[in-house]
Amino acid sequence: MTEQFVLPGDQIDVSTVVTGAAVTLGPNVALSKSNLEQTALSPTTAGLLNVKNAESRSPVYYVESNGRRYNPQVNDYVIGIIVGAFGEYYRVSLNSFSAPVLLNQFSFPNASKKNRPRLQTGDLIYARVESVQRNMEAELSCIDPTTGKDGGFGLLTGGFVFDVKLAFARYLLFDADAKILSELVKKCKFEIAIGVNGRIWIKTDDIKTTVACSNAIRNCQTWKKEELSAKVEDTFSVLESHD
Amino acid sequence: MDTTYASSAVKALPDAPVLSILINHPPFASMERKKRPRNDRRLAELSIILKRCFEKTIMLQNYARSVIEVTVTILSFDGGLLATCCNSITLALIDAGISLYDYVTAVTVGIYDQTALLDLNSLEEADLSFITIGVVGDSDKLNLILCEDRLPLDRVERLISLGIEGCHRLKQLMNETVREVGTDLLSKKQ
Amino acid sequence: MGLDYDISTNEQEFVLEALKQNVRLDGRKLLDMRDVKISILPSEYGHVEVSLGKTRVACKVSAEIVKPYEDRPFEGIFQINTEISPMCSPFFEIGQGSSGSGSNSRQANEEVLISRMIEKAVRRSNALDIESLCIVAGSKCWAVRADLHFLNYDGNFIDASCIAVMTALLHFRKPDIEVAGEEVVVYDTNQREPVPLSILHVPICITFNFYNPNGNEENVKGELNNELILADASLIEERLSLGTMTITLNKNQEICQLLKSGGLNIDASLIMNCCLYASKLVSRLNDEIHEVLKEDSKKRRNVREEKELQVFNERES
Amino acid sequence: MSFEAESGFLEQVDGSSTFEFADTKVISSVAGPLEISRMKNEKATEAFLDINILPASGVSSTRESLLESKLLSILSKVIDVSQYPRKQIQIVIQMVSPGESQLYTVKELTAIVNSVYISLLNSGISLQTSFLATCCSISPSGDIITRPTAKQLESSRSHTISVFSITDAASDSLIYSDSEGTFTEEELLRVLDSCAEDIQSMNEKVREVVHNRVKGDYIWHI
Amino acid sequence: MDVITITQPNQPQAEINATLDDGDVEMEDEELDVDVNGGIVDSAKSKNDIVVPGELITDDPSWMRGHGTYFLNEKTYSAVAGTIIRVNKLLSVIPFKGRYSPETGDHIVGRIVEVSNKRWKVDIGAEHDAILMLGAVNLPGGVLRRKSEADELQMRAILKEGDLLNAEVQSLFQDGSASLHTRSLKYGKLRNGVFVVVPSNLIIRAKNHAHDMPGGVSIILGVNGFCWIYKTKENQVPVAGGSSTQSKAEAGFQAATHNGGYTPGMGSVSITSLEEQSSWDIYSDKNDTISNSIKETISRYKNCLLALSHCNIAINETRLAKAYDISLGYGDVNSLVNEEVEESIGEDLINSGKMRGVV
Repeated sequence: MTEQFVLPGDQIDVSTVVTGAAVTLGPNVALSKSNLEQTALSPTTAGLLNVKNAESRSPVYYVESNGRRYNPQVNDYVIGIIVGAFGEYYRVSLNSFSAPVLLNQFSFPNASKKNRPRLQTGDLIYARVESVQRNMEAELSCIDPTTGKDGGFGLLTGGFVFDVKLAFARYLLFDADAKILSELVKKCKFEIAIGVNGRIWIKTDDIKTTVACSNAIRNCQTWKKEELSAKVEDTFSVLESHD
Repeated sequence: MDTTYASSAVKALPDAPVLSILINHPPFASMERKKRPRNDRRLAELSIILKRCFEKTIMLQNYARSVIEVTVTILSFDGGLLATCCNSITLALIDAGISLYDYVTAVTVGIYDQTALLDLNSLEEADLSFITIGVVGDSDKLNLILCEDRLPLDRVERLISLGIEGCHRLKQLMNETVREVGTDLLSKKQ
Repeated sequence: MGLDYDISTNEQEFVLEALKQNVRLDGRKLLDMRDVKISILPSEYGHVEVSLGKTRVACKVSAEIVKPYEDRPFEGIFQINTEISPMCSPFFEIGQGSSGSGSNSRQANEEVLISRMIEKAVRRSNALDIESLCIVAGSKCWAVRADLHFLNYDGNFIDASCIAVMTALLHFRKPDIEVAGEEVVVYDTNQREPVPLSILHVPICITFNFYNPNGNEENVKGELNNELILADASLIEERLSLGTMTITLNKNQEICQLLKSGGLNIDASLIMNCCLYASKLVSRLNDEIHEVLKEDSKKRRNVREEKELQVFNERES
Repeated sequence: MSFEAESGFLEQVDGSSTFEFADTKVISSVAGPLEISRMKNEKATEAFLDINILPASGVSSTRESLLESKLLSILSKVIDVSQYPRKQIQIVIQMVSPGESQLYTVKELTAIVNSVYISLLNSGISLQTSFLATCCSISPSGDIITRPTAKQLESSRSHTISVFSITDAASDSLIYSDSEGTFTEEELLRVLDSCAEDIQSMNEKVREVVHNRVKGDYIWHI
Repeated sequence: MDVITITQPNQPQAEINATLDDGDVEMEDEELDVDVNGGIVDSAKSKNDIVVPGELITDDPSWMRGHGTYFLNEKTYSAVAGTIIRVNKLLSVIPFKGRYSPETGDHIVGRIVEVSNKRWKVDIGAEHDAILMLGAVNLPGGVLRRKSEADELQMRAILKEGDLLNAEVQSLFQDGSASLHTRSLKYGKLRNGVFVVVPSNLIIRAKNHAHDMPGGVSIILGVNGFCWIYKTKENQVPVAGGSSTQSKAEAGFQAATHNGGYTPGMGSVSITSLEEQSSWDIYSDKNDTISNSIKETISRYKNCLLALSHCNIAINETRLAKAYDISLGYGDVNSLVNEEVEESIGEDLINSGKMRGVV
C-alpha cells in the first residue's frame, strides 16, 4: 500500500503542488489552524492520505478512513429506510441513530401532484444525495439527473439489507474488480444495490443463498484477499449442509 | 381478592397506537402501609408485563394515532396482584368498548406439598411457591406465565394445566357479568 | 424518547421467512445457542467477561464491610447494578431504567426487565447465601455488589449477564477476617488466602423468542400452533420478536424464575418443551462455567507457586 | 512505564478503545454524529457532547461528574464541534480498574483522555489536532515520577495531569493541566517538560496502535 | 381431585356453595355453560343478540365483516361486548359503551382545544379531536362572505380555546376523525347555559337534537353525549315541545326571515354594515342577563339529565321533559343531586313509561 498513514496534527506535505494550482480539500482534510503564517493542510482523522491529480493544477487531497457513520456528500448513492412523512417530504434514515435526511415526494421520475409514489414507513429506497447544506438536512432524489429517468433508483422490494463499513461499501461500488463480487457471481445469480452509506441490499432466488451472500460480503471485510475464495466456499457449504 | 380499578381513555397522538398502563399502589392498599418509592422497579416491571399481555390482544390496528391509557389503582392487596390487574384491565377495556380479540384472564396457582391450589391470598403467597398464568379466551395457549419462586421443574406442568382451567372458569364468570351488565343497559335503553 | 434502530420492512419479512425455513442469519438452527465464551480477568478476583456471539457483558464483584440493615441484623447486603450505558449501543440511554414506571420508551422497558430478571434469578432465588455475609450481628456485615458492564449489544443480554454474574460470584474471594468481640481484623490478600463466597446454587437464564408466521387472529383463535420458537436471539431477531420467555433453572432441575410476559400466545405443551430443553442447556452451561473456574484456579495456583518459588530463590541467593 | 491500548473492538458504536497503564484500565466508546435524543440538549451551532463516565463498581457519583466536566473542557477544544451543528456525539467511558484510591482522579483521567482520543480517531469524527495525556507525581524527595503507580501516588507531595496537542509527532501546545499538592513554580515547569517528553514517547506507540487498526480496517484491500 | 374455587365477590352465597360442592372442573364446564358456545347465530336469531369479545358470531362466510368484528378462516368473531347489527349482508357489532364515533350528519356539541393553521381542533369526546376548518364556519358579516387573510389572523376572535359550539359532522377522514361545519343558522358558538356530559350511547339519534323545553329553556342533546342547556332565545316564535313536526331551526329561520326583524345571536343574513357589526354577536363571550328562575330551571334540567345518565336510561327530549315533570315532585333543585333521588326519578320514569305502554 502506497498511501501514507496520517493523524490529525500531521502536516500534509504540499510542496509538490504546482504553483498557482487550486487545491481541493476532500473528505477528512482541513486547513490547519495551528499554523497561521502559511497555508497548511491537516487531516481531521486517522487514515490514509490520498492525492488525486497531484501533478495537475487542481489536485485533490483526501484521507481515506473506514468509519461506520455516514456523512452525506452530494451525488453519493445511498440506501435509505423511510421512517416517516411530513408535508411533501419523506424522512429517510441512512444509518440507525443518525439524523434522518429528506426525500421530496416529487423527486421521482414523472411525479406529479396526482401521481406520486406512496411509500410506507419501513420501505427501502435507493437514491442519490441531491443536496447537502450546512445547518440543513441533506436531501435525496430518485431521479438520475443525466437522463431524468429512474436510473435504477427507487423502491427496493424484497431481498435483504445489511450494514458494512463505509470504505468497504465504496470499494464494492467503485472497484470494478472487487473480488468478492466476482466470486459470488460464480456461486449464484443475485441482484445487488450498494449504498455508500454502508448499506447493501441483495436479492437472490431463495433465502439460503441470500443469507450466504450477505454473510460472505459482510465477513469478507475481515478476510485477506488470498483466503477469500476458500472462505466464500465455506460460507455456502455451511448453509447447504443445513438439513 | 384485591380490588383494582382500571379506566381507559383514547386520545389523539401523532404516531402509531400506544398502550400505556400505569399502576398505583397506594400505602393504604396493603397491611404494612409502606410508602413505595416513585420509581419502584417491581411496579414498573408489572406495568411492562401487563402492557405486553394486552398489546397483542387489543386490536391496536384499529386505533392508529391514538393512545389507550389504562390506570390501575390497587385498592386492597391480598395476593394475586398481577392476575387481578390483568382481569380488571380486561373488564375495563370491554367496558370502554375497545376491540379485543378475546378476554385475557389470569389466575395464580400455588403448590403446597403435593397439592396444587388456585388463587392464593397474600399469606399463602408469602409461604408457598406459586405461578401466575394468563390465557386469552378459551384456548390452551399461554399469554402470561410468571414464577418468582423456586419450584421443581416437574411440578410446573400440573400447575399450568390447573391454571388454564382456572382461567377458563374465570372467563365464564366474567362473561356472565359482562352479559348481565349489557342486558341491563339494553333493557333501559328500550 | 430515545433513539431506535431503523429496521426496514424488507429485513422484517426476510428474517421471518428465513425462520419459517429454519434458517437463521448466522447459520444456526432455531434452538441453537451461540457459543459462550467466559473469560476471567487474571488480575483480580470476581471480574469476568462473557461473550455470547458478539454480545459482550462484564461483571465485577466487590465487597466491603458495612453496617447491616436495621430490620435484618443477621444478613449481609447483596446488590446487583445493571445500568445499561450507550456504550453497548446508542439504543440504550443513561438513566432510562431508573426513571421507573413513568417512562414508557422501549429501551427503558428493556432495561427494567433485564435488571428485574437478574434480580429475581440471582438475588431472590438466594443464589448467594446472605446470612453467611453477617460478621457481627447488627453491627457489621459484608456488602457484596455485582456491577454489570454491558459492552456490546447483539441480543440476549439477560442470558449473558446471568452467566457473568454467577461466574463472577463463584470466582470472587473476599478477604479473610477474624472476629474478636466487636473488633474485626481484615487480612490483606497477601497475608492470608482470601475466602470464596457461599453460593447455594447456580441459576442460569435461558431466553426464548417467539415469532408468528400467521396473522394475529390465527394466534388467538387458530389451532395451528405453529408459532416459531428460537433460543438466544441476535440483535435483529430480538428487535423483531413478538414475545419472549426467560426461564431460570439450576442444575437440580429447579425453576428459579420464569417469565413469559404477554406477546404471542404459545401452547402450554410448547412451553413445557422449552422448559425441558432449557434444562439441558442449563446443565451444559453449568459444566462450562465450572470448567472455566477449574482452569482458572489451576492457572492461579501455578502463578502462586511460581511466585513462592521466586521468593524462595531470592531468599536463597 | 509501558501501556497497552486496543482500538475498534465494539460493534454497535462508531469508535472504541481500551487504554491501560499502571493498573489503571478504561474502555471508551464514541458514537456520532447522532440525532439529538433530547431536545433540550440541542445546540444550534455545534455538536452536543454527551459524556458519561461509569465507575468500575457502584453507581455514578459526584466523582464521575467531576471527571466528566474535566473531560468535556478538554474535548470541546479538540473535537471540531462546529462541524456537526444540532447533532450529538455520545462518549461513554467504562472504568475497568481505577488503579488509584478514591481520593485521586489523576490516573483515571489520564487513561480516559488517551482512550477517548483513540476512540475518536476510530470513529472518524473530525479533530482539530492530535492530543495525549500523561500524569506525573513529585515524590517527597523532589523526584519527578511519570505515570506513577497507586503507591507512588499516595506517597507523593503533588501530582499533575497535563494534556498536550501533538503536531508532526511532537508535543506542541499545552491543552489542559491540573495539579494538586504543593510544588514550586520551577517544579511545575519541570513537570510539564517531562510530561511533554513522555507524551512524545507515548505518541509513537499510540500511532502504531491506530495505524494497525486502520490496516485491519482495510485488510480486504491488501 | 383438587378443589378449585374462584369466588366472585358479588355472587350470592348459594352459588358459591354450588361451585364448591361441585369440585370438578370438567363437570362445571357443562353445567355453567351459559350460552358461551351456543352463540352461533343463524339469520333466525333475534335482533338484539348480545355478544362478547372472542365470541363466535357466525361461521357463514357469506357475511361481510363490519366494525367490532374480526375473522379467521370462515368464522366471524366479535371484538367487543355489544349487540349484533345486520345491514343487508354487513355484520357489525355495536358496543354497549365506548367513545363516540362520529358519523356524517351528526349534530354534536364540542369544545375548542386548539387554534391552528386555518382550523380549529375540537374535542367532541371521540378518539380523535375533530377539525373545524375556518372555511366551514359562518364568518361575521354574513354567510355570503368569503374568508380572507384577516380572518386567518383573528381566528381567536371568532372561536378560541375553551369555547363551546354545536356543529354538524361534515365528513370523516380515513382514520375516523371528523370534520365539522357550522354553516347553518342552528349551529355556532354556545352561550347562556350550562354544559353537561352524558355517555354518548345514551343519546337516542333523532331527526332533531335541539329542542325548546317547557320552562323557557332550550337544550341541545349532542349525539356525542355533550349537551347544552340554555335560556331559550328571545324574539323567537315559540315552538311547541316535542310534538311539533316543525324543527326548531326551521322555525328560527322562518322567524328570521318572515318577521323581518333580526334575531341577535342567530347569525341572520345581513348585508348592511350596521348589521355586520352586530353579527359579531354570534361569537360574543357575554351571557345575556338570565333571571334566577331560569337559572334554576336550567339546573333542574341539568340534574334530570344526570339522573337519567346515572340510571343508564337512554335520553331523548320526551323522556327529559317527563323527568323534569317528575323532578318537580322532589322539591328543591338541590335535592336532585342525591343519588337516591336520581335513582327514584329513573324508576318513576320507567314505571310511567310502562303504565302508558310507550316510551
